Amino acid sequence: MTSGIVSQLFQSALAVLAAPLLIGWVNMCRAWLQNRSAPSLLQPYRALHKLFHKDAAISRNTSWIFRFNPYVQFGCMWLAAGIVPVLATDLPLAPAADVVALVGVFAVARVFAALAAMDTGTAFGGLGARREMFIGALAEPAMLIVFFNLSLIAQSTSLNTIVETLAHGNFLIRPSFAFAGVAFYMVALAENARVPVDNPTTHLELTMIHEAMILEYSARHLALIEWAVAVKLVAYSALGIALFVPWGIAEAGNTAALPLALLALAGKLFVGGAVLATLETVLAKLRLFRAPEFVATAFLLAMLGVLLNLVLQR
Amino acid sequence: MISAAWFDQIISLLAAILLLISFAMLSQRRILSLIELFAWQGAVLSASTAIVAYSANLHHLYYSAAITFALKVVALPWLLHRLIRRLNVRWDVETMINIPSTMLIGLALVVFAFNLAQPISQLATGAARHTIGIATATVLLSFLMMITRRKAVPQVIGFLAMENGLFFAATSATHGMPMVVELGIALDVLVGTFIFGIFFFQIRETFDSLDIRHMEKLKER
Amino acid sequence: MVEMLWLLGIPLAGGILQALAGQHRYAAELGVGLSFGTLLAAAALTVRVIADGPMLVFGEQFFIDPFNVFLVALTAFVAFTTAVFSRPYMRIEEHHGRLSTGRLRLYYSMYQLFTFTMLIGLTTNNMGILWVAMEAATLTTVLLVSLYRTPESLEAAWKYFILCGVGIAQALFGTILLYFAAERTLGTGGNALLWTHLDQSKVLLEPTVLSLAFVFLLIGYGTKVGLAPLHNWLPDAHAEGPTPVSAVLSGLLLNVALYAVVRCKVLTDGALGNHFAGNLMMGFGLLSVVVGTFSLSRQIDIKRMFAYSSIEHMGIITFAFGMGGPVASFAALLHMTMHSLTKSAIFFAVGHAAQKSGTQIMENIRGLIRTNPTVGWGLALGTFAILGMPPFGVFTSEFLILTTAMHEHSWSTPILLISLGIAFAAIFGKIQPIVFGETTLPRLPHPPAILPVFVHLAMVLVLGVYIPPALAEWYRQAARFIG
Amino acid sequence: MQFLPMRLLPIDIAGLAVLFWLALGLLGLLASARPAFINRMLFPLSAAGSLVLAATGIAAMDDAATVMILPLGLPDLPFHLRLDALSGFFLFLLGAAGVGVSLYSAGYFRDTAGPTLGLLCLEYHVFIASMAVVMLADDAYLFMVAWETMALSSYFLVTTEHDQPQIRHAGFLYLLIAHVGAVAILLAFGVLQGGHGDYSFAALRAAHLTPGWASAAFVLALVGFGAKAGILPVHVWLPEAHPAAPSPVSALMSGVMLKTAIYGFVRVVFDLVHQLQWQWGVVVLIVATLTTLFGVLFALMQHDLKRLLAYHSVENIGIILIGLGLALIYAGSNHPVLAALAMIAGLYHTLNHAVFKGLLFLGAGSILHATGERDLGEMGGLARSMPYTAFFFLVGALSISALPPLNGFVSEWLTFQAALLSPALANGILRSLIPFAAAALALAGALTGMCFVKVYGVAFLGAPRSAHGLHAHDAGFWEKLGMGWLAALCVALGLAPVWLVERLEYVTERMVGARLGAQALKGGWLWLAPVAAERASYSPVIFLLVIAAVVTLTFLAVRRIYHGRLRLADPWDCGFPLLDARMQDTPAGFSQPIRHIFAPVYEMERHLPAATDPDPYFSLEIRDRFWRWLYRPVAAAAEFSARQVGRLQQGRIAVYLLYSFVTLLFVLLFVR
Repeated sequence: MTSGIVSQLFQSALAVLAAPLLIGWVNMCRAWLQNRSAPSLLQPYRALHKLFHKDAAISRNTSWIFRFNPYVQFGCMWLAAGIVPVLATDLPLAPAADVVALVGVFAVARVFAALAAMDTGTAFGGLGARREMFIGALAEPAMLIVFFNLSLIAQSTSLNTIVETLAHGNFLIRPSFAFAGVAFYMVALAENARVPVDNPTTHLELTMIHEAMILEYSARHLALIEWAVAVKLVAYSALGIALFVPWGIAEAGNTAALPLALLALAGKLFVGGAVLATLETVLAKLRLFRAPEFVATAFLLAMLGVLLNLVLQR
Repeated sequence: MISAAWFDQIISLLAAILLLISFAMLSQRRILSLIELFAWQGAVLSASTAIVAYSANLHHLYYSAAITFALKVVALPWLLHRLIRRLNVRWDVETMINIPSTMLIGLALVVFAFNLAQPISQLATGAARHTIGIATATVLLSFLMMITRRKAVPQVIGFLAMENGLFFAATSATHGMPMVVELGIALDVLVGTFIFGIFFFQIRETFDSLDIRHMEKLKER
Repeated sequence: MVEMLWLLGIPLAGGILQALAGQHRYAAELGVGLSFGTLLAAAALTVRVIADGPMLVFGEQFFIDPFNVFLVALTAFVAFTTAVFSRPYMRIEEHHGRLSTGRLRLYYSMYQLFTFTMLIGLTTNNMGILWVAMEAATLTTVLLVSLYRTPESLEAAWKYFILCGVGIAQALFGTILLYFAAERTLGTGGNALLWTHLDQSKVLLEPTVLSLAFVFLLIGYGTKVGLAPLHNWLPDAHAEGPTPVSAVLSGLLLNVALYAVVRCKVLTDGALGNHFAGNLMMGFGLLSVVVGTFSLSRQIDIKRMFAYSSIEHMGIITFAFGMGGPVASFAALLHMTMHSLTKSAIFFAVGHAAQKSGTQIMENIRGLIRTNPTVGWGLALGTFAILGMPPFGVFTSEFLILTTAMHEHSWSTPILLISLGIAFAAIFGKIQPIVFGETTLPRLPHPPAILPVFVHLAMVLVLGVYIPPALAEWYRQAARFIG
Repeated sequence: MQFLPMRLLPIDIAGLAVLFWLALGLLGLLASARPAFINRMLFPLSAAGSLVLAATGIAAMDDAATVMILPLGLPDLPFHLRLDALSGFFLFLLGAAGVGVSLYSAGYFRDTAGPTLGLLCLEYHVFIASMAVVMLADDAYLFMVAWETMALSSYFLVTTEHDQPQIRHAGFLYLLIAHVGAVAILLAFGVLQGGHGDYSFAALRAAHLTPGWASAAFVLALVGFGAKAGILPVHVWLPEAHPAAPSPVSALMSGVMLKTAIYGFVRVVFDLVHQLQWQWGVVVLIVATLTTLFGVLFALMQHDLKRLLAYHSVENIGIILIGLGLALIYAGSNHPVLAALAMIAGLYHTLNHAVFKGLLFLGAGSILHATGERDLGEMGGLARSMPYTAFFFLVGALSISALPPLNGFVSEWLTFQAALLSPALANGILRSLIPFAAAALALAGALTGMCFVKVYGVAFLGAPRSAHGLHAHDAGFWEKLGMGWLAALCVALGLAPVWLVERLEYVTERMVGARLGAQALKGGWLWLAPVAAERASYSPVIFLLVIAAVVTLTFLAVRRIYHGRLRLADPWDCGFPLLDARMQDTPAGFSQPIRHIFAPVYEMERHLPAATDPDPYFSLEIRDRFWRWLYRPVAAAAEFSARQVGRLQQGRIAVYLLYSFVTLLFVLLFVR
């Protein structure tokens, strides 16, 4: 139990503090791939620090939701990062929220983000909210179905149990697994506002989604949101790692395995960030109305995975 | 003493005459002739009732015969005559279906009626064996006549003729209904005819004619 | 005995009295008084029958049993409330110049005689007299239907007269055949047509003859019940006659005719020992339901529409009697009561509504609940009641009939389901804008007698949730005896 | 039962509450001249009655069933009343929602004229009383009487403003479908009764049916109760009737009345028919899935707030039925424990929907009252002028969007858990059918979130789109109290699911013969683990605490380390200077992507302005395809038949005589 609390606290703190590092790493890789000279790995920290220092300016139209939203974003992402077992599978917080609740956490964040965007009363805010919600509305079920697939394999929706089963059980690679993996990756791209669905580095009004929602934010609010975005990326990456490449994760009660697990995680994130940067460089952003097709494909793949799973089960 | 069989013969004959009159009425275009035929029908009915009364020695049938005579041979024809004279509707009536076709249908009806009455006839004794079928046929023929006529008066005559057929069935098959019932029926027929009479006047007053084609306003559109 | 004398004597004497004094200013009040007297006599008779059981009076010529005494009570009651309703109604008609004093005299007189003929028909033990009474009822109502002497009312009355006359003639033929069969077991003479005697020896009656007789009787009396396809006179007569007459036609006359059919069915069932009569009645009943309901939606005249509704309900009752069995017969009797009370209440309300707006065309009657809330609510609640909405009693009987049908003749339920749905849509869709919505209509010269509407509806409502044990027992006895 | 004096049985208290309501209704009618009395006295008293009923209902769930027989009804069938766990649960639902709605009504109708209010008070109380009787009835007759009384009273409530033709039309459609449904239910009882004229539920339960007849009863019950609940394709009355009614009535109709249909379905299918077949579950599941998706997709397209909420009711009924369909499948395949879970999920959602949909309709009512608008396109920025309403509405919106830790999430979570147990089934087709339902549910949940972002964002956030919004006032004291009660329930039901699930087990014990598995709910009130802790668990309290702690921590940390300086300014909007309220997203605009993606679902009529148009205007009308697919053909067929039948009556007496003649001959032939 104590080991659980230790790994819980450690993991949560780590995910939040190290999140900008991952963003920095992805940006770095991207710059390299695009033949630019890369910013420092710590650049995101500097940006956040700068933003926190500024005085906040807020639109007169807004209500409390607008101001509350950054904290919700940050809190939700923190919680999400806290319940995904990446270092150890005996997180005491994990039973409080299973995979379905995890999706719920992301949904809460999304709904508040969209509401805050509409709260500004500007054309762009509404535009961003609309796009975010419709992409999300398609991505969320796809995500759930991916989880269902894994739940059917592990006979549980508890993240601890799923990861435990996948990492340590006598687990055979199944065809459904591949479908789920691809679907998950696609959904993760969409949910994290990455290319090909969105581009975190653009402010072109015809295409932007996430950025349109946070146009009115400044200073510490913007900083929290940016940070939350980073934590979200970490959470998703951790989730992907835990579900699809869980090898090396610490078993329940095995505190000694934590350093090794940490090392494994760092390595996987290192590779994952590089892959993400490569993909973002290679792929072009889709037209807005191609994006649903992209997410729908993910949905169908996930569904196919579930069906394969059920059909091949006996 | 004349034998029972002989009476049966006479009643069968009268029945045949009744049927003949029915056919005649079916084919008759003139209203006045229709009334005459109706009176004749009444007379035949009255006679057959009297014969049944005599042969079966049933006293109440004599009253019945008398009432029939008074009502159907004297009163109603007289009333009808008066009516059409007052209303001036002596002209010929066009039937819906032409006369030969009507006769053919009538023939089919007679066959049908005889078939229908067969199981009953087998139960009956004496003249009733033949008369029930004929009475049924008379009723159906009168019905047919009512359907084919376009004027109010012939329709009413058809109605009364139907009543005659029923009476004939009652007397010949069952030796008459109980007296109370007969009296009641007679009263109804009388009152009914009076009301018909009142109606003729009102219809004529309202529609300027007794042609029932004027009375086709009430329908679903 | 004494009660019978009063029951039949009051309306007969009343008819003559009104014929002589009907033009008097207080003729309407006199009519109400006479009907009230009849009601009292009926009540006394009812009490007597409940206490002493079935009885024969006047040398077996009259026979009172649970089945008909309940109809006698109902008839006397509705006749009384209708008299109450018609008092101001006919005054207003006179005020509007639609009727002269002479016509009113005819109306008041014929109204009493009509009551008389119905009561005779209900109480007589003699199948022949039953026929005579039915014919006489036709004759009196023909005069009532044609009371306005408009072309339409004449046409309606003429059709009514001819069609019902012909129909009734078929019934006479049926009666003759019945007599023919009875004569063979009961011997010649008056007794062979007495229902009590027939009932006792019904198993001995010749089945072939009886089945033929029943066909003629069903078609004959069925014309008067308004069974499709013999129903064509009914909407015309209801729509064109004065509203009180529509109320008693729908509420009472149809019942009495159906009563005659049921009496014949009991004999036929006894003689044949099979379900022949029931099947025929079910067939005619269903056909009437279908024809009635599908005709509803195209109506523009409000009274005509409710006339079709009467066809529908008579169909339901006939169907239920046809099914037979204690539950279905019970339900049919209940439905008879409920339909009488509800439909006459509706006609009362419709009468006032039509009088108020000067038309029977539904499109021109609007917003009753605003201009005259009592009439509006009366019509709305009455409509819901007749459509089978609980807690009104029509629902009770429909509940029993439908569940029994589902259980015993499930093939018929889709037809009933569709028909009830169509009927609901048609009537409700037309009545809703009449009751609700905006309008500007003048006030009436005489205050409307809306009390009968609510008295009837209150009774229907109470019977929907509570049937007093005495009444239930009474229905049950009647149902047992109908079989 | 210590809190009740005189040792009354629960059923007695429930009966007294019903009588109390009826008395209040009559009192209201009599007190028409004194509207203040009705508002300030009768409606709060009614709320007290609801509270008592809710307490009785929940207390009765774990007791043995209590019965009462009234000397009313049919001669051989006195009214039977019975309060068992299922009735208790639904009475709790009625009472819980009723408290909020009645409190709200105390304020909402303050401007209504006396006579209208008196009548409304009567209809209102007859309505809730009849719903209570529906839940208590223990014989088919009383059930039907209460059922139709409920329909009739709610019809009169819907048509309160009957001078508007569209409201009359709504009322007509509503009552027509309700009545046809009622006849179907009645026929279902007809199937169940053994022909002895005994209609008590005990007798119906004892009837032995062949599988065919049992299926007939099931189909009739599904159609009949579905018509009331609003399943596809008999949902069309819902989006018409709910907007037409006064808002508290909409709240009751959507929140509670639709649930009586769920109650009836469970009662008839699980309890009375009870020879469950898994095929029925498949039917229910398919219908429910389609209903869910249909409801949410059409809800997204609405701009009339109450219509939108009505379509969401369709969706939520679908979700409830997904749970019940799963329960049927599991029960029919001999997995009673799984069936218990599925049924608990369905019933939990039933209660949740009653609470949050009631709350949302009340919120819509407050907006309507304040602005006179139901059209979202005319709202905006209401959060500033009506902060309380905005807050309560947000709670409702988050609940219906199935967001943790509120109540909507709990029931969807349970439904997912039930669906994920499908591998237990032997039938491969079934196994693979259920995930589709789960996927549809997931999609519907996400789309609901989108829809309520639209509603909340457009109505309460941003800048006012019309002058109405500027002069809006917040809801009054009673309204706030009513909405506050329901909002509190949303939170409470979200946070303490175990409390209710444990009670729902009494229901499933009776209905499907099993409780949750032995390993379930081992963790105490804090942990909701419907199968076993390893399988799945969820703790909303911890969830909430952690989020709250994290948010507070962040807030404090930011304030402490940096600062809290804030400056109000005009919106930046990429530097566009001429920003006005009309540039905000419209309701139609917000849902445009969905319309684009799901275009085949909708029947659209669009008017696009041309370049040369002097008065360019874009208009869009979205219609329900079922009107064209089902209702218009049915109406046309009825009209056609009516015309054919009408030809019978064509005025010629000779023809009438001919009918008579031919009938006679025909029947005579038939005799021969």
